[in-house]
Amino acid sequence: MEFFEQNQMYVVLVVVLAIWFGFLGYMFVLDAKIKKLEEQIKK
Amino acid sequence: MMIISTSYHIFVKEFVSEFRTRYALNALLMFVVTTLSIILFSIGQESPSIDVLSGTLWIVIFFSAMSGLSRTFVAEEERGTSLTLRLLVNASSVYIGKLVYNFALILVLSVIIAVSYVLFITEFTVKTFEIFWLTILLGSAGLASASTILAAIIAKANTKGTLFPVLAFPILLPLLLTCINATKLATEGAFLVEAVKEFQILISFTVVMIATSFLVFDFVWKD
Amino acid sequence: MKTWLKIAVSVWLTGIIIAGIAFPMVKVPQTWYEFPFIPGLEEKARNIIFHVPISWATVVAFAMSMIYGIIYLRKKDIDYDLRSVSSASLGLLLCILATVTGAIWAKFNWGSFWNWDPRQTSIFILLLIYGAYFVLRSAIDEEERRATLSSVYSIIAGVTVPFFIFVMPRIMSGLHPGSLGDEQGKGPVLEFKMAPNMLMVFFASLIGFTVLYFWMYSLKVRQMRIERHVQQITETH
Amino acid sequence: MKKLTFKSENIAKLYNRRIILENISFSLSDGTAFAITGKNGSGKSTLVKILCGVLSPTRGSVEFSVGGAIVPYPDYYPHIGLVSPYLNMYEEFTAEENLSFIAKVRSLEREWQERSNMLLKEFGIYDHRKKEVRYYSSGMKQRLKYCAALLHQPSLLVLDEPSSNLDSYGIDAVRKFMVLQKQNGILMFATNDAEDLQFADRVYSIEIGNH
Repeated sequence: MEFFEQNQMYVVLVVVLAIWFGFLGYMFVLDAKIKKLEEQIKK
Repeated sequence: MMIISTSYHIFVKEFVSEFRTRYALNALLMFVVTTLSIILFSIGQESPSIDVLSGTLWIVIFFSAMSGLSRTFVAEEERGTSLTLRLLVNASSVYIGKLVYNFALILVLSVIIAVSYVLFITEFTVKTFEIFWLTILLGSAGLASASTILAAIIAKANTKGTLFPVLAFPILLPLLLTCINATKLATEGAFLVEAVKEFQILISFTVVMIATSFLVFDFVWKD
Repeated sequence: MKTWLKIAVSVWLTGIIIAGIAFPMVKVPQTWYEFPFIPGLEEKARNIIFHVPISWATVVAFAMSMIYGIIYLRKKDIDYDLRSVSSASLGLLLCILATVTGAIWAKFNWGSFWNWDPRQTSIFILLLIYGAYFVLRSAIDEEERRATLSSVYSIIAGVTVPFFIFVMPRIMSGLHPGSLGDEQGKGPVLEFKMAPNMLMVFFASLIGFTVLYFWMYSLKVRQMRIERHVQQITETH
Repeated sequence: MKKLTFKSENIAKLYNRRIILENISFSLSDGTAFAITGKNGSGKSTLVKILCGVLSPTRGSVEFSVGGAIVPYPDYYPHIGLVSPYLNMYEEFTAEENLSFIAKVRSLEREWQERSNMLLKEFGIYDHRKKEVRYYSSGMKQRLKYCAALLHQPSLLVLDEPSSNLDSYGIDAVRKFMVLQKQNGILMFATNDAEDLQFADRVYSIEIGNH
């Protein structure tokens, strides 16, 4: 925590990373759903 | 003025039916007694702040409303009488009848809760009774307005039990926070004019809720 | 969505991330790319470029979900329900992100992750509403009924949102800029006025994230449409 | 006698993406006894609910006109009497209270009391009128439903499975009112019973296999 107090720039990095991982996670879930659909269509 | 007379007959039917079966009333009174005694036990010798006490008062009212008001439409659906009712009257009359009945039920309940709260919890001293009773009255109206449409929604869902408080809490939160604030004002001995803003919020919440429900109730009822 | 728009929004947002992080902060800005240094906020002021647009997109997603709910009730076309859910599911993601980024910022500005500031409370309630919306949907088996009831719920929830704007400031003091708080809450944040160049980046980010939301939303809708179509085929055969 | 017409056009109902009913069209005028047949699960009860306006169709329209004036779709409930297994009476009320509630909510004229007593006698539950419905047998409940449906002298009487749950005495009473209804308005019933079908002027069969 002290590290972040002194290096404020990294707080911004954490915020941007949080958004990035959120979007990534959403993409992975969406990807998995579409993959499942593709398999269903093949059948 | 057909709609008023039909709504009135539905209200009377609800009332007599409740009186005969005591589905809600007995359970609710026990609920109130239990929660109040739990609060009394947990307070013990402590003297909690007035903020906490005003909050718990409305928590008790909220949860007893949740357990009582959810039955209005679920009971019709379970007994298979909702089809009968749908065939007899228009949706608006059903909504108004049930709304008024719910309001009466929750008003009686919250008055009972409020009186026993004032009597048994010595730390809870109300200085401005006008504000206190007006808050109870308007708060009950607000609770009934939102609960009626939500009860109609959950009556159509597959799992009914736990759904009601989950749906109702975020919607009723502005109402509850305002009620808690107004109750605090009453215990602080504020003048009636100081609570006008709170009452305005409570009244407009109720009006907006009833108007919106009135518009969408038909979709829920005829589904 | 047109391909050029997808490329444009990608480039656009990349530029915003670079600008938001790389533009130096100095006491007296001299050139167009220098942000002013605000005591108390310091480098954390850059968060505004990422946190606020996410919160904004949350509100857009919620409003879209409600509007499609209303259209569904009028037209009774299940496609509008698909749009409504897609928007709500994306809104839930954005709402979580807004809460998390806000909490991180709050930790280093106001001392703790959660302060029950009016706007924090509002976003928390929005989270509860979304949660309740999906709980309700999971509790109904039949498609048309699920669409109708969840539309009605989103309308009922939608009309209560303005009340929070009136109620919250009366109940609690605010820490966010612009809220009617007590003297202690004001601090450096209230005096915080954005410099014109920062304002530009901020609005560019607002537009960028809104377009990104629409892109992700259209992906989600397409996935749900195909899913429904596949179910329809497998059930009839 | 008022002139009645009842028309249904291309009614379809989808339930969870499955077609339950499709292309149901017919038109009726007064003095008709109309029977709907179809195997179990063919959607008879669903069609009956849609025609009575208590369930909305996915597609299609229903038109009901009384004396030349069209009554908009779900608002014609005052003209309809329905007996259906899905329709229950209030168990905590007596038969008399149930009927009085129905009469009041429907805002019937004062004579409803005589008619209610007449119906209770006809269906043989007059002696039990002061008993709460929860003590009734299923046959008695069924008879009470007929009293409730006939109380307001409906122009259109709709019966779902008319002779189910009834003994021969009850069936005779029902048949009597079916004949009466045919003379005074429209009678519609959903059944597979061969004896019931003899009362029908027209038979509409819901085909299976069109979905």
